[in-house]
Amino acid sequence: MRRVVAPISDPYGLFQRDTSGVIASAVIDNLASAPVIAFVVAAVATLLKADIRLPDGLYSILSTFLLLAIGVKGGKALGQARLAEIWAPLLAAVVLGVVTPIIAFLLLRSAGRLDRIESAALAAHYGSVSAVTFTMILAFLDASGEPYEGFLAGLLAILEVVGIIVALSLARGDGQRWIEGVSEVLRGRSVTLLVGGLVIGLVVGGERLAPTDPVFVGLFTGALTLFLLEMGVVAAERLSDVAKMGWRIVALGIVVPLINGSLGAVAGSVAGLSTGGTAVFATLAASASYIAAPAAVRIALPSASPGLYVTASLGITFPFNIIVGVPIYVAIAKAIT
Amino acid sequence: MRRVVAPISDPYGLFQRDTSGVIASAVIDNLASAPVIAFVVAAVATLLKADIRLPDGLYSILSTFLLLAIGVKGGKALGQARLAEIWAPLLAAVVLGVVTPIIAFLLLRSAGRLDRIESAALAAHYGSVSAVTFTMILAFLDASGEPYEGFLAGLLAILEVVGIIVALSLARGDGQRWIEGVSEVLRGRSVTLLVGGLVIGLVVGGERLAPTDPVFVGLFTGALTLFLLEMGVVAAERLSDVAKMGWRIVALGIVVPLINGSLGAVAGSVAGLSTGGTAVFATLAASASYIAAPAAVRIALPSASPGLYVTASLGITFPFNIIVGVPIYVAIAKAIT
Amino acid sequence: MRRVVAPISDPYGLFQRDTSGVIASAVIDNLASAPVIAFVVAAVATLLKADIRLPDGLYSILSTFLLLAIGVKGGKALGQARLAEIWAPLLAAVVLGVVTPIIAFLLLRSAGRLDRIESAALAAHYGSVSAVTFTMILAFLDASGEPYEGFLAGLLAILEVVGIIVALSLARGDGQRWIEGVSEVLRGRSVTLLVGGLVIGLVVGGERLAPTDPVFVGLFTGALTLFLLEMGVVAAERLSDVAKMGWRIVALGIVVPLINGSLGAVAGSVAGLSTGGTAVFATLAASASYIAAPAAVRIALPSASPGLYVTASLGITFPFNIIVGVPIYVAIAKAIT
Amino acid sequence: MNLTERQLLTIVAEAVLERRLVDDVKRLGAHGYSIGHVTGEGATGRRTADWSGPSVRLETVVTEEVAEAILAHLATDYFPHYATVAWLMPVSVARPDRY
Amino acid sequence: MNLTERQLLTIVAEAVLERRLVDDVKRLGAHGYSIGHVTGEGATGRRTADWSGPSVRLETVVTEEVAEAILAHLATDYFPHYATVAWLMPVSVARPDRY
Amino acid sequence: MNLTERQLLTIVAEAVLERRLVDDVKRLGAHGYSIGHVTGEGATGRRTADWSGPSVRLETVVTEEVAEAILAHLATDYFPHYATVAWLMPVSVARPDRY
Ligand SMILES: Nc1ncnc2c1ncn2[C@@H]1O[C@H](COP(=O)(O)O)[C@@H](O)[C@H]1O
Ligand SMILES: Nc1ncnc2c1ncn2[C@@H]1O[C@H](COP(=O)(O)O)[C@@H](O)[C@H]1O
Ligand SMILES: Nc1ncnc2c1ncn2[C@@H]1O[C@H](COP(=O)(O)O)[C@@H](O)[C@H]1O
Ligand code: NA
Ligand code: NA
Ligand code: NA
Repeated sequence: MRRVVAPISDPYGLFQRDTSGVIASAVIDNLASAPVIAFVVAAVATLLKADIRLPDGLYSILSTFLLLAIGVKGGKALGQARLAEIWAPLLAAVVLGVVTPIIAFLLLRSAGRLDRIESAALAAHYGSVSAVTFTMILAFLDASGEPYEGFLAGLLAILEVVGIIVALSLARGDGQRWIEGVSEVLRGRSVTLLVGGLVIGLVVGGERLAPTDPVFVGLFTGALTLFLLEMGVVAAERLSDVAKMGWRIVALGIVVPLINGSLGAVAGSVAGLSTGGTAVFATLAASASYIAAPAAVRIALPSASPGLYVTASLGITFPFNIIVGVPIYVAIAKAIT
Repeated sequence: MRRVVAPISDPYGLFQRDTSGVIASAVIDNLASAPVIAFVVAAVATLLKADIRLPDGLYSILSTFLLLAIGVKGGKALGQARLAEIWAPLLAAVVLGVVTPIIAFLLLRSAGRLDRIESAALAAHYGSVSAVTFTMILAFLDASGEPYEGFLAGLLAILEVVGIIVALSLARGDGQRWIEGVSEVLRGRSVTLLVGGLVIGLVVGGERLAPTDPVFVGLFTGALTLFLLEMGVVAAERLSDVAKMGWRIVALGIVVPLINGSLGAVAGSVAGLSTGGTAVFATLAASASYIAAPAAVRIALPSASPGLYVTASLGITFPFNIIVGVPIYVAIAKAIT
Repeated sequence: MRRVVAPISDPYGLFQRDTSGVIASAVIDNLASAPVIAFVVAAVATLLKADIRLPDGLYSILSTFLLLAIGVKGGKALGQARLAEIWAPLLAAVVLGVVTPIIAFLLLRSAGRLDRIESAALAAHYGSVSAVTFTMILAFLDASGEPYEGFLAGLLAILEVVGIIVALSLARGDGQRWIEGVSEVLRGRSVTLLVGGLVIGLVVGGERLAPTDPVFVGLFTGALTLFLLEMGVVAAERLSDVAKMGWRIVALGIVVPLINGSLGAVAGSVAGLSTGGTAVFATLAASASYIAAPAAVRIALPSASPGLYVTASLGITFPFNIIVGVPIYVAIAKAIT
Repeated sequence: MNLTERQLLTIVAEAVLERRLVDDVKRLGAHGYSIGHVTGEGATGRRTADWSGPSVRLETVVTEEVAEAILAHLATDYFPHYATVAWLMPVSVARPDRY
Repeated sequence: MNLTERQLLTIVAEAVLERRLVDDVKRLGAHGYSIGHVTGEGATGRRTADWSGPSVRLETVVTEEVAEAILAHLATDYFPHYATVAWLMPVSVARPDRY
Repeated sequence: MNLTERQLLTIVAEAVLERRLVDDVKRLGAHGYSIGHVTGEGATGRRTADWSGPSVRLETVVTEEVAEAILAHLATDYFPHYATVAWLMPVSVARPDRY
């Protein structure tokens, strides 16, 4: 991960000018990356009733590894960042954590015609983030040589948590359950592994971490590819549920990330991030949680239907984001920075 | 994996001349490779009643990984191959898939004195292939600097499937069960992971796959070594069953691969493969399946005895091939190309 | 792993002179290494009731891998060592295997006020060794550029076994159970994997092992870091038991390793090891087993309380050794060689 | 609490049968099932967790008729050829209409 | 051997409930429990081993009163909203004071 | 279908006993058994899946005499020192000669 040393000036408007061409090639590069193709291959195989599932246990090993590795990488970068660069993005992350679930909630209540509980349940997913979608934008930027601020992984945990807490509050549900749901997020593996990795990366530092690089750095993209293979199976299994959902929810599963992503881009650029960093911010805002949020919502809002929120997050928004969304958010970032 | 650019000419007859010496050293190199020694160590430990078994779950993680990695590697090479180079080997693979199970079937019925069902069951194993034996020949060729056609992994899936279908047909059993057995092969993990990997390798291509190389390329031989450790345990546990089998089956467990291997070598050289590629073809023809075939046969021919076919494949042919067979097939390939 | 070619002369007394300064920086380097920080982070998270546990199954995969990798590394080095260098350390290892459990036993009976069975049970742990603690001292020496004899891993298995056998004999218990307990050690995974790895490393040799290096060498420190993350959880869960134990046992959990470690240093230097090798020997003698010994003791001395010996070994001695002990043993080694 | 009697049928079968067993159990009237994995030994020898995978242990709470139907099917289609074991016992459940 | 009757309560519940279920079972009087993991199908569809993890299968040997209490609690707090199934059966144990 | 009664004995024991438990159960007359793994809690505290491994959960369908013999053996050789729990229940099986 390269750290942005000088702000990127683009005096000749290279990015702006032929945006469409750049995007087209970027979309293809993204579409043909190993993780995306693994996702598509697994989804197609599953629809053809072939068994391409990873062995039980590998799924949670991979997700544990990815969360830790993201944290370690972010912690390393955080240790090299100056406080002056961080505070604005940090504030922007908190603001996004508050605003994106509210927007999702309002859209789901009005355009989506869902009741308060279901809307809040779904809003928790769109207010939180997906660590895997986050890694997809990083891989995309790495592949296209676009620099970004490495410390953004340090904000992942904040974005993950705040949105869920806000959305659960919008449900105006049982106070005891709210506490249990929030504690489920804070004590759950997806937050602890990320934060644990951050602390390890921060305290140990890049130099002393070098002997672990073959694992935490070297294995990363391969592990991500395997993980997306399994995600392809999971998403394909949800497809019949997607068909059963109303078209309104399906549409919102694409519209909400586009709106939140645009907001994220604005927030990122106002916070002074580079083009790459702004794209990352946009992607984070657009991404929907499918690990931390479902667990918390299941505990806090038991009457909300997991068939709705998990399907929307995993079956619609996740594939949309990793296949089509990521290049779009990059384009938006390029347009406004 | 090096791709053969020019046909290998051997004007000074280096390979042919002192074949015996070359083979002797190659046998030793093969015998002392990490995967083979791991196999032997585990087998000996198991016979000494020591517990050197890998933890539950690691076995299927390793076999999943190996199948995918073989596929990805083959897909990459396939993407760089010209159609002109491929069609002859492809045809040869189909022919072998038809001929090798028939030969095995006839030998097992006559010399082996088995009934139709048992013969067909066993023939399905010898007609199909073992992906691990395949990787052993590749490692052998890599270590001795002998080039071969990388796209051969692309034929693995064909060889794996055709032989089983042909053998199940020889059983003249229940049509419904035949369908179930064949569908078990086609939809089963060992085929889907291989084919999935092929597609990923083909579509993504070598350059964009580079970030996954530390996993799919770097970890390969180490994973293979761990896998063979477990295989050593499994094979050793079968040894008491081998002792119980008649000597005819034990002998055929060695004779059938030698015959099929020779046929494979002829087919490979007729198809225009290099010496290395011919050795790979011979090894594939000689190898016996112990994942896809047992599953399919169990479903399609329930009355056939797994104690017979699994023991023959895993307890006799597999150790024979990886320890002694591979250098023999290389020698045959050198002799006829 | 560097092999000591020439005995290290330190004519200018560089190591001796400012020992305290060297130790201080070494302590910090050790404290801030990835495995130690992972241990601490996981322990703190667990005390805060956060769930940072690795997925089921990963623990045993990691410990299997570490044992095998240690063995392979040691076998490689053993293959390059001359018999003349080995026999003295080997003899010293046997002597330590006999002496350290007796010392632990006597201290636990007198100062610890434990009965014969409990003392013998605990002595088996202190007489045996911890492979993970062993790897921590190697990592420490590697990081500080201090050479050591690579073949020491070859002695690990001896040290692991002898101490347990001696301690179980001190219990003067049921003969049948003694046999079962000893056979549990000899046939158990922690010994077989280590010895299996040794044989693989020895027979295959460094050159032919090169293709497995990305796994057995490259992944080592990262795997160790993940393993210590889980160990941090386990140790923290034992903390309430530590609080319940008498202060005498807690004190002995620190005093016994310090005494055994000093003895180990003396034995190592008498056996002619380098400074680094002497530190390794000291650490081995100081370390307490928490895999092989508990299993053997549970079988051989069923009336001894696992709440006592596992807690002492895992909850006190292990954290003490990896955090504070390792630099102390290095300092002792530097002082006496 | 008002409890009703149902039958709990437990089936242990070799791994390769998992998909077929699930299909059969559902087809014969079970409204639900749970699957775990076991290793073990029996008339056909020892079964471990490797190459063929651990055995399937399927539990299903069903009515007596459905239990009989599944057992009869096992007797004709599984017992003769496959390593399969099954046992039946009465259990009490709170929501009888579910099974 | 002198055996006493106790109740074996088996509960299958979605993974996210594990911690809460254990707390509840202990609070309502169980002195011990065992947890395994299963995949399966039921009224709420299929449950696999991925993202949310396999379902929890909890067994606890308890007295009849404790079994009733736990079942009653499940009926009010789990059955309405969560994918939960439970069945009860009498078992014989050697050390009745333990349960 | 003609069903016969047998006894299903379930034993939960700490991991290190697996090999010994299997030997004992077979020696005392069981013709088969199935082993799964569980975590749990009981009189000796919590048992998780790490260092010592999850507990063994062994099931064996046996005749009443064999069940008694195994239970008696557990009572003398396991219960006093090891974290072991066992329960027994009658089950119906189709092929009584197998157990
Ligand atoms: N008596 C038994 N009690 C419990 N499980 C058994 C019994 N017999 C067989 N099994 C299980 O069923 C599988 C197949 O049994 P079998 O068909 O007898 O070889 C075994 O591997 C065991 O897991
Ligand atoms: N009749 C049944 N027998 C055994 N297990 C069941 C049954 N019904 C449901 N289950 C288990 O309980 C889980 C939740 O069930 P449900 O709430 O019906 O969706 C399922 O995934 C199964 O593992
Ligand atoms: N009442 C119970 N019901 C179910 N399982 C139990 C019970 N008590 C203990 N266990 C299991 O047996 C193991 C050992 O129990 P204990 O010897 O009581 O510590 C525990 O870890 C649980 O897995
Ligand atoms: Na979001
Ligand atoms: Na073949
Ligand atoms: Na020691």
